[in-house]
Amino acid sequence: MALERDKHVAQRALLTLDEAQLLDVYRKMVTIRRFEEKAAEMYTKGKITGFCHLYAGEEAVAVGAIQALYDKDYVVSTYREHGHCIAKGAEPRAVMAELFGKETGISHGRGGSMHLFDPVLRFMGGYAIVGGGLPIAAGLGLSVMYKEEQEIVACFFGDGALPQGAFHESLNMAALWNLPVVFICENNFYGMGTLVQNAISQEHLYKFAEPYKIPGVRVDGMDVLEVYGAVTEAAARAREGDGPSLIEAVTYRFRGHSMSDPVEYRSKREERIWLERDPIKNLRKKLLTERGQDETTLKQIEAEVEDVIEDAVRFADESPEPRLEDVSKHVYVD
Amino acid sequence: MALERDKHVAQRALLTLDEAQLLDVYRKMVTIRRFEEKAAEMYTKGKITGFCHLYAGEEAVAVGAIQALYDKDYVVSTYREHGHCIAKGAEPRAVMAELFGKETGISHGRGGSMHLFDPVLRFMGGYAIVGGGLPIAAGLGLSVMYKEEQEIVACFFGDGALPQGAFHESLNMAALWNLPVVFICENNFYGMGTLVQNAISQEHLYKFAEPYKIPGVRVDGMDVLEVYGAVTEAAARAREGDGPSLIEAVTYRFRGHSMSDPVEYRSKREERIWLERDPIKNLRKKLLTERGQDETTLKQIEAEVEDVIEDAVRFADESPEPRLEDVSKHVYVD
Amino acid sequence: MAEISYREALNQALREEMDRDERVFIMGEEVGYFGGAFKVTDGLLAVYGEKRVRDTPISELVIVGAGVGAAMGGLRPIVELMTVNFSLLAIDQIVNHAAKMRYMFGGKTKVPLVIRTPQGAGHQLGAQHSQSLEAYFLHCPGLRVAIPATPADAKGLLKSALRQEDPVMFLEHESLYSVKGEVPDGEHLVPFGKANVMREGKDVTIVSYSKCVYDSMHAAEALENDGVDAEVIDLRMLNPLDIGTVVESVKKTGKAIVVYEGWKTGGAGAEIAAQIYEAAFDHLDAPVERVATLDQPIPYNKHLEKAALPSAADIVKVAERMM
Amino acid sequence: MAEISYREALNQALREEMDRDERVFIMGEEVGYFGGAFKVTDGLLAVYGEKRVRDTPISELVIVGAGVGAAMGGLRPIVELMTVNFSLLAIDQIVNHAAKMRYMFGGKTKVPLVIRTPQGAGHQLGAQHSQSLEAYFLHCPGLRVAIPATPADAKGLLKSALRQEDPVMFLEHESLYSVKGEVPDGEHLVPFGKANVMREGKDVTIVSYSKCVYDSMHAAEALENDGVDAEVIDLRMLNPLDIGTVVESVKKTGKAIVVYEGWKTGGAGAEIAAQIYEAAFDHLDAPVERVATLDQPIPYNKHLEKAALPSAADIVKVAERMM
Ligand SMILES: Cc1ncc(C[n+]2csc(CCOP(=O)(O)OP(=O)(O)O)c2C)c(N)n1
Ligand SMILES: Cc1ncc(C[n+]2csc(CCOP(=O)(O)OP(=O)(O)O)c2C)c(N)n1
Ligand SMILES: [Mg+2]
Ligand SMILES: [Mg+2]
Repeated sequence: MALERDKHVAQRALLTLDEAQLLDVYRKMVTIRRFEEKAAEMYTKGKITGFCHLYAGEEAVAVGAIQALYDKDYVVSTYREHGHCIAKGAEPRAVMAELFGKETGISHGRGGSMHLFDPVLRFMGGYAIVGGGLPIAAGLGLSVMYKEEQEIVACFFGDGALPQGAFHESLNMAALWNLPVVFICENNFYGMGTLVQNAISQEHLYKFAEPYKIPGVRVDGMDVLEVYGAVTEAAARAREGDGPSLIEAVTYRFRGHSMSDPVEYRSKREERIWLERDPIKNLRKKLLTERGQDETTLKQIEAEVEDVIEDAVRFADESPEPRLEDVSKHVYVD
Repeated sequence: MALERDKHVAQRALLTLDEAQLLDVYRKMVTIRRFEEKAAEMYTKGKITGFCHLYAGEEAVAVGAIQALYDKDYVVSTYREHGHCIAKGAEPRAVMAELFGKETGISHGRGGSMHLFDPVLRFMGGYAIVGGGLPIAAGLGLSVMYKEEQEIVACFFGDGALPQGAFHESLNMAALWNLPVVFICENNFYGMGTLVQNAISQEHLYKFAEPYKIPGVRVDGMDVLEVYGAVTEAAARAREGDGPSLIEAVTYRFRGHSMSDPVEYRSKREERIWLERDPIKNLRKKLLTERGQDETTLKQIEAEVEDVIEDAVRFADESPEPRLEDVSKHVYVD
Repeated sequence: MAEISYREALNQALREEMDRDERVFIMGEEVGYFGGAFKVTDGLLAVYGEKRVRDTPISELVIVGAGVGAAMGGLRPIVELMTVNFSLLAIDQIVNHAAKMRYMFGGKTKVPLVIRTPQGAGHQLGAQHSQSLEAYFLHCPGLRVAIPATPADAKGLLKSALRQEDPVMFLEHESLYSVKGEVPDGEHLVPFGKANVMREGKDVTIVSYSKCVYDSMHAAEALENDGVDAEVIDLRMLNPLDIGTVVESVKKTGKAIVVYEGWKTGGAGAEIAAQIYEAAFDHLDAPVERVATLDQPIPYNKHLEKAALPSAADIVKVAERMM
Repeated sequence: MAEISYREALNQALREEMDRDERVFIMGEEVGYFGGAFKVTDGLLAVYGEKRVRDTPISELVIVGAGVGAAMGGLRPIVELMTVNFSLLAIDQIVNHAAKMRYMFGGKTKVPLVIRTPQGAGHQLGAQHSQSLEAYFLHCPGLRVAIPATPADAKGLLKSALRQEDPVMFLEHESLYSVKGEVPDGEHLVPFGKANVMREGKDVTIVSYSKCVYDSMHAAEALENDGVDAEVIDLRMLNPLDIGTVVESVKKTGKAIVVYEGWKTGGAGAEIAAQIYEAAFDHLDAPVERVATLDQPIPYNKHLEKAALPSAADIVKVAERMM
């Protein structure tokens, strides 16, 4: 499937972002990758249970998009949200502890891998009902507009969410009311084992923006700068009161749908092609060749990330379980 | 709002349909109009209760579309379905008796105005949940395809159904599976008191076909021949296995949303403009001027229709109520 | 104190709360220009404008979902669903989202959303427009369920709903909008979870809510003539459910009849009965009776519809059988 | 007769019925190439092809609605919803359409649709993926509800479901798929509406269904050591509900405990208890006890999740308290 890339945008981004920002982007992407690899390891060790959907391979989407946001902007995501949560500023400690089901977890061990949440970071939740986050994102956008504030909402969801009525109802309401929402579809070609072509009669997902008269673009989701550029534009539009946009980021999950998926439906060849397009390698090369960074700087960042992840595991492991007598706490406020 | 009419299609239709067919079309339209006027009268007299949504003004859509179908084709409609049911061949008697809640009614008095049904006529029901009929129409189309039969399904719904997820989920499944369904949107500009522009960010409703890669056309729903032409083409496509289509028929309801709606949200001027475009007057003139029919023939048809409607009321009035002891009959088959 | 209708009482509550709190707004199908399918929001658009009185597309799922998001965003949204029948298109946002988010996010958020919707049969609207679905919402921890019978409670409970922090399913009844009653002007708050003894009696306890409270009162009057002294309790809410007031009464009367318009099987009456037994088993001298809607879709035909619904006569018959 | 798993029993029933009746087909998310999220449809695609084993988009509403239409069109569709949690997105087609159409159309149509879906908690899947919603479907006249506990019943009830004419909600349990048991080969039909006495006893009747039947059996064994002789009944279905078998048992034991995984309040257990009282009031020497899930969203944390769910230990504790 040919990618209609906008390399100018990416090129511009490469120039707009200063050195510190670029290194921060790199650090975030590496952090997410290492976090996911460690999570997989901990899952196999039985430290993490339930469902665990890893984001490895898709880091450029979350990091590129969130780099284009302000801290006060809202992010809504799915059950595959470790990356978005960390990109929005969450401590790997708090996320890992949540996966371990500990009281120190970002959702106090009540939510688990699929339900990370932090109002301070304006990370408004991982939702496990496909399409479930979109109406909520529209509502957050409405609250911003209502309060005449400047925030925008970035809503992430997969290709599998497009056949859901919720996608269309949300796009229509956002378009009709001019809500400040950037809808970001992570098209990784599969919804569990189903190819996008077998789920939707239109493989160019960004085209669903057209009937709603909102901008729709497709970007290379393996290129963090291209994602950054597209979301920067969409965010500006939303912030200026020009309404929502739909961005299709074409990407690939390096692992199975969840830890229990043997990925039998994908060919080794297809996987190899995409592994070669690894967004982290991709950025690393750019930094070295086009922005004159040196190996030592990057190696140091990688080493620091290593420590952060090790610390996160230690923290999660040593953290206390929620108290049994609190089992029914937080059902109601009053 | 400019109508992208296809007058050639209409012209062709005018020539393809033979005299008998044209007169039958005229008879059906007049029958529906008179039926609705009588229903309104009976409603005010308290003979009909509950909700009663009249089709007056929109006759060209149901009659034109169903004229393009075979008897064995399926029709699925909404709560505003008296017209579709009669166009598909229902006896005004059976429909009026249903509105009266009688045992002789087409749904034995259990359904009422919103839930007419007759499997023999392949009239597969009036549904009162906006958008509720579309998934069912897709399923009927699936059953036809599964049995390798030749029927197609015509599914009628209003402009108000487009913001419903059901519309999109159904279009996608029909497109994806190439189901023999013709989706006919009756755009009468209002969903109750809400203007279509206030409900959907796209006023050219046929454009929602595009992302699904299925044909979408807009026709003048006040011109029975234009509707006939468009549905003939869409039906042929469906029958030949080329999948679904979306037809937007632009029309107007001459009365309120239901008998209890004072229609305060529409201007007298707007109503006058549309009353002048009365689809029955429209066809009558054509028959007289372009197909050399004479007044007497048409007058006779009108007189005959008058008798049929009078007979329907008499029949409904004299018919027995369902027996109280049968209140719980038909909940289950077994 | 003025004699106004249930509809006017709701309208009054909406105005008072919108005046009191800038964050309160209402959205739903036809709530603006049309003034609401049942005219509950009549006149609000003119006073509060399109920002706070929002007409929506026919998209129940996103209407409720947007309410959830707006509530998380710090507002006090009121979502009007035209009738409860359509709430089934939005129940994923109600049950899977609104009711669960606070808990599953470890208490880090709250969803102060009020979903108003009328339910009930009696107007020959047929099977798809005549349901009473309170049992679905009662069986959903995290969601409050208010179901007022009187104009005063309609106002007082709606105002309270807009001042607490949890999602509320606010169930009105199509047949009650025109019912009139004394309603305190201005600040009138009915606390959540307090049942109301509408009529004192010593022979039998009739427990009910919403429209059936009136059928229960009529039945009580009829029973009085036969020398049966019935106590009538209006639960007002199903979550929290004030079973204490009911149990107290049953301990006095030894007999209980639960009256509700939902289908008998699996309805709220089953839960109420079960809790009565659990708390007052030794005081009951007969099984708790349930007077409810027949287990079937509601018929269009007037007589069949009437036969399918619970009535004062049914209550009287049952009560007399119990004596 | 062979010892196979609940999953294999369902797979066998599907194959036998698809072989028997050309009109039977299955559609749902991942039922084809993937073999089903829980592998219940494993291998079917290879044998029956894409026409009869259809992978669908993630569109619960139209998946079920298409099943309704296909059933009206003369087929025998089986719709698999990946889990019951997602059925809330399709409940409009289930409750407002499938269950009502026959009645509201005056008996002129039928909807022989079987909706299969697993429910239940216990795998730390969190609040949105751990529900047991049978109470919603029990409270829906026109809809049959089968909820098998054993491999033999899974096969026998599914085969029966595909040979009757009404819509059926067929509720499986995520924790039972690997449970093994004796299953008759070939033609094995379990009639609708017949409960199964799993264990005879004279001291207390434990009524249950689905996974909780196993907890009840374990509890009965534990109770035996304390000299309490418990009778265990597996309802197998909630509609029709075979209360007769339960009442007969209660008349013998005088005590009843209803065990279910749905939330306690408003759950199926409330209806079962209410019916027991209505039919056996004078035989009960204690109120019917309900052992169920706490009224709250299911927590992710393993220990909290365990604490929120009903267990054999809970049943034993309650039973001993009743003695
Ligand atoms: C409403 C609903 N239906 C089905 C599921 C089961 N399910 C979980 S993830 C998934 C696939 C989603 O794919 P996609 O949206 O592309 O996201 P990805 O996993 O590829 O990131 C499915 C079917 C669900 N969680 N919610
Ligand atoms: C799901 C749902 N929501 C709301 C309603 C209430 N309602 C009945 S008809 C209607 C307007 C529908 O308008 P449209 O689809 O344009 O059809 P028209 O009446 O114009 O023929 C509404 C909102 C309903 N019946 N179903
Ligand atoms: Mg995907
Ligand atoms: Mg309309």
